[in-house]
Amino acid sequence: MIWQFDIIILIFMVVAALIALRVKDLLGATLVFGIYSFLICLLWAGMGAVDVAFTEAAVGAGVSTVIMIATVFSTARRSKD
Amino acid sequence: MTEHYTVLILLMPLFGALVTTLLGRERQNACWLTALICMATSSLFAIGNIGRILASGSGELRYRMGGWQESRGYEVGIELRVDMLAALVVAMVVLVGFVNMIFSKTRVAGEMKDKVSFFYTLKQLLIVGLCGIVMTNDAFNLYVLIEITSLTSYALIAMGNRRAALSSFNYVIMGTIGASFYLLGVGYLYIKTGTLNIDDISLRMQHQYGEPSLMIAFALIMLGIWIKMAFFPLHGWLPNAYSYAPSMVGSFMAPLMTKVMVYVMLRVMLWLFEGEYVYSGRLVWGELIVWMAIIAIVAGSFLALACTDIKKMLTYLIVAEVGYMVGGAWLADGAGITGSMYHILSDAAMTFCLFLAASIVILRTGDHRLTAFTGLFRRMPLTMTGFTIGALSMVGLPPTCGFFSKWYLISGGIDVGHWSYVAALLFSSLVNAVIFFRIIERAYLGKLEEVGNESLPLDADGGPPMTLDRVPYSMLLSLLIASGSVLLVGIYNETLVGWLKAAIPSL
Amino acid sequence: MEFLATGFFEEYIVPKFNYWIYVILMMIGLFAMITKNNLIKKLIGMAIFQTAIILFYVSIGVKAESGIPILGHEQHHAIVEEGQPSSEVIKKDKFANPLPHVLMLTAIVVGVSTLGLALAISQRIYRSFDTLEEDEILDQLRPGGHD
Amino acid sequence: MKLFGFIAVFIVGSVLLVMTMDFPGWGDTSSPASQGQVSSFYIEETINETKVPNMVTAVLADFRGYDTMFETVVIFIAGIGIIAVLRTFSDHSSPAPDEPEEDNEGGDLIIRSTCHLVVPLIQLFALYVVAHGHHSPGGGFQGGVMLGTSYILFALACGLPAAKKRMGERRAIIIAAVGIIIYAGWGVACLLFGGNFLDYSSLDPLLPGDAQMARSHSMLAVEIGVAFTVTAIMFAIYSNLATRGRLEKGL
Repeated sequence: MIWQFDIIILIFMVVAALIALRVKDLLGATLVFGIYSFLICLLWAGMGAVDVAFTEAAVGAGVSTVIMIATVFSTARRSKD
Repeated sequence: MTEHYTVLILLMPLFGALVTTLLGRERQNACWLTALICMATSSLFAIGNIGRILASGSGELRYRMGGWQESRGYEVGIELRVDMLAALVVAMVVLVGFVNMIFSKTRVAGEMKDKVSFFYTLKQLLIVGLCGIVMTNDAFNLYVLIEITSLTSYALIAMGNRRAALSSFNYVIMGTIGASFYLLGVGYLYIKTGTLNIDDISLRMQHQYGEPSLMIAFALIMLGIWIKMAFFPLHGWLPNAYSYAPSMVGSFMAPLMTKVMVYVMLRVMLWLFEGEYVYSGRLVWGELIVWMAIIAIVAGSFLALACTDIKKMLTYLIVAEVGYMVGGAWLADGAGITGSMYHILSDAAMTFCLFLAASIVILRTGDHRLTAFTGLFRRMPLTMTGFTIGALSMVGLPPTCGFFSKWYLISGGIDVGHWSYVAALLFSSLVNAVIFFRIIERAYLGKLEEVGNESLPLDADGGPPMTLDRVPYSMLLSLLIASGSVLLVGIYNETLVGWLKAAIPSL
Repeated sequence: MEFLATGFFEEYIVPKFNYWIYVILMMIGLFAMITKNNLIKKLIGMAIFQTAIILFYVSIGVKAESGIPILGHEQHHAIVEEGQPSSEVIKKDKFANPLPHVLMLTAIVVGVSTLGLALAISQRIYRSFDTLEEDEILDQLRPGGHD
Repeated sequence: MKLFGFIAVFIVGSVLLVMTMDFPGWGDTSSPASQGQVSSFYIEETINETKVPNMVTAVLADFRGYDTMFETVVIFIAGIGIIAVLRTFSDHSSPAPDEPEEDNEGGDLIIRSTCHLVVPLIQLFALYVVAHGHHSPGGGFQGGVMLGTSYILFALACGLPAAKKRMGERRAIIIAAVGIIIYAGWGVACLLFGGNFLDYSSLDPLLPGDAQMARSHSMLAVEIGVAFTVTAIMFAIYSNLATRGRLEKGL
């Protein structure tokens, strides 16, 4: 485990989380949330939690993002905050 | 075979839920029958379990999932543990489920339309979750089961009208915060002890009680459970969720969900952490929490007094009752804790009775305001008798169970000299008396002509309210059982309290 | 910059950094759940909140020298075929603790289930209110509104 | 509200931050969680007790199999709940004659051909993930999600009606229920053979190999059950959310 790598991902994650919550376009927010999921999945793979990383890649970055996009398309895309 | 009763209680509704799913949404009666049979067998197993505990010397049953024996001094698998308290609460859960199943029969098709089979599936899975919560001896397994109950109740509540959907969304947010705090607390315990079995954690923690992270773990777990049980400042989600939910759902969840969470709180306080730890810091937080409970009781009573909607009023009374139980549990006194445990059972019985009666009245009259009760004694004598029994128990008159549980709680308060708690209980009884005698007076003496035919309020979706021409026998039967149980739990209070006392670990 | 050379990071930052970030992420999520007005934003906050807790659990299971919690071929062979005792072949500090991983698989599943259900409920809300902004929904529900 | 939220979050956050000082450091091998006998037992004895090299799979499906059963139930509840909340059944109004233009609608030729090419490969890999969970990362859940996403991909590329021909709503619900019946039924089979619930070793007479191999085989069986449920429910969730519960033309 290379800790420099680890710290960079963690900081990116915080940035991604903040962006996902700041963006007013919900589609954009959802996509940034997908990036967040991939980053955290990368982190877990680095920590040796391969099964968790695999699941997060399939579920967090895959299915969650897809169903959120599906909802955004079926409802409103703009958000006030 | 008898040693498998513990797990069979849980498996019957699980398979029932799967079979109702397979039957599909066309065969509604078959779905209902399956659910009823599964709940009945499950109730038999639950009652059998009480008998087995009475017969066993140790007063508790353990069941190891997967047959994994203890190894290296720890449980490596998941273990179920049923003591007298757990057995009684499980029996309460499945019996309420069973009676509510009878109650649902005629109205489900009207309220759920095409989704009857989904309703039965979710309801049975909710019972699975509640039974599992009560019996499990594994801290993480408890989290999974809490989530099962939460998810089913989100879905069941959201099946109602648009207000129900909105309150269900708030419930999702609050419920997730609560469950996640619980999960986080369990993580803190795991990082300190390296195990998840409740008994093992408690054993390993004893020599590190002073550590701050254990205190945080305790605080997080308590916070999570309080959100789930709607303890006063955190109660925001409950009144809307339960009063706007479909009546089949509200009458079922209101008696069970908060009570089971109170049971979990007792479990965490007395078995996971031990009384010695929880009450030793009394001056710091024990006192504070009793005061919070007092505020909860008073605030719940006042909010109920201000309501004009019958179901809203009942949900605020639940908030006050939660205050009773939390206060009793934190008094650090044997009588208070026993009273708290006994109040779980009696509150479930009387809330169930009141909610059933209120649902029947609302279905019959199509009006959910208190004025709907005007002159009802002549139109619906049986229903109003059931309602009166529940109301008397809420006020605390003998021989109903509400009197005895209040008696134990008050004597607990007197034992430790916590007079303000005693005063709060008496005050709340007084308010309940005002509330319910107002309704009963209106129902007994009021003349129907006084309200006349003023227009009924529209329901929240803007449509005309649904009314029934007469009350179906299945509903009356379930109300009869519910009000009978209010009396039975009251009359056999000494037996029940004797059993419960044996289950309490020494403080 | 000489403190970098003396292992300042390894000593003070690295051991706790994961835990700090988990708290920060969790608070970001919690703040969004409490204060955001848009229901979808609340749900994104909820997902972040849950992943933060999962991050915490996975961090518990890490050991400094550990690899993945799966036996290699040689070890498997040595134990199953040659019958060597497992406690000699397996150096337990070389394997990450599998228990938190298992727990978090479950937690991820619970998280996605909650998210899916919550999205369904928010679509249901959108169907009746035609908006996902909380203040607008509450406006419609006010007695003066067209309820 | 914002201010109140900020204060609450700030207090909780700072308490939690301070408390991290009490933790054993990250990667510390001597922490109770890492040194604990439970974790050592899993690491050292899994291979003896179950003959499965992947400890996570073994702990998931056997030692804590009861948890995993409920995890599957959670997924099932999510699927059923979404249908119960969102679905609008309108089959009385429109009889919906069989649309002849099955694969013609939805997107252009390149996307559809690529999809027809890729979907079988995804499904093959998903089956490998389900079956190979004993030796490598993966298992019923991950494989099931991948199978489910292959259907989602198909629905995205060729339109939902075409995907519904492969995995209709009724069929999805039945598959999901069957998955849990496989899991819980396997546990009940253990009861009938005299063991506790989910005690796979009691199925020894039924399965080839010794009691440990019986555990290993049973794990595969329950993973298949999990995969059934997850596949069906993932697709059901997507198809309901993408069409606002109408299950007509989706995204």
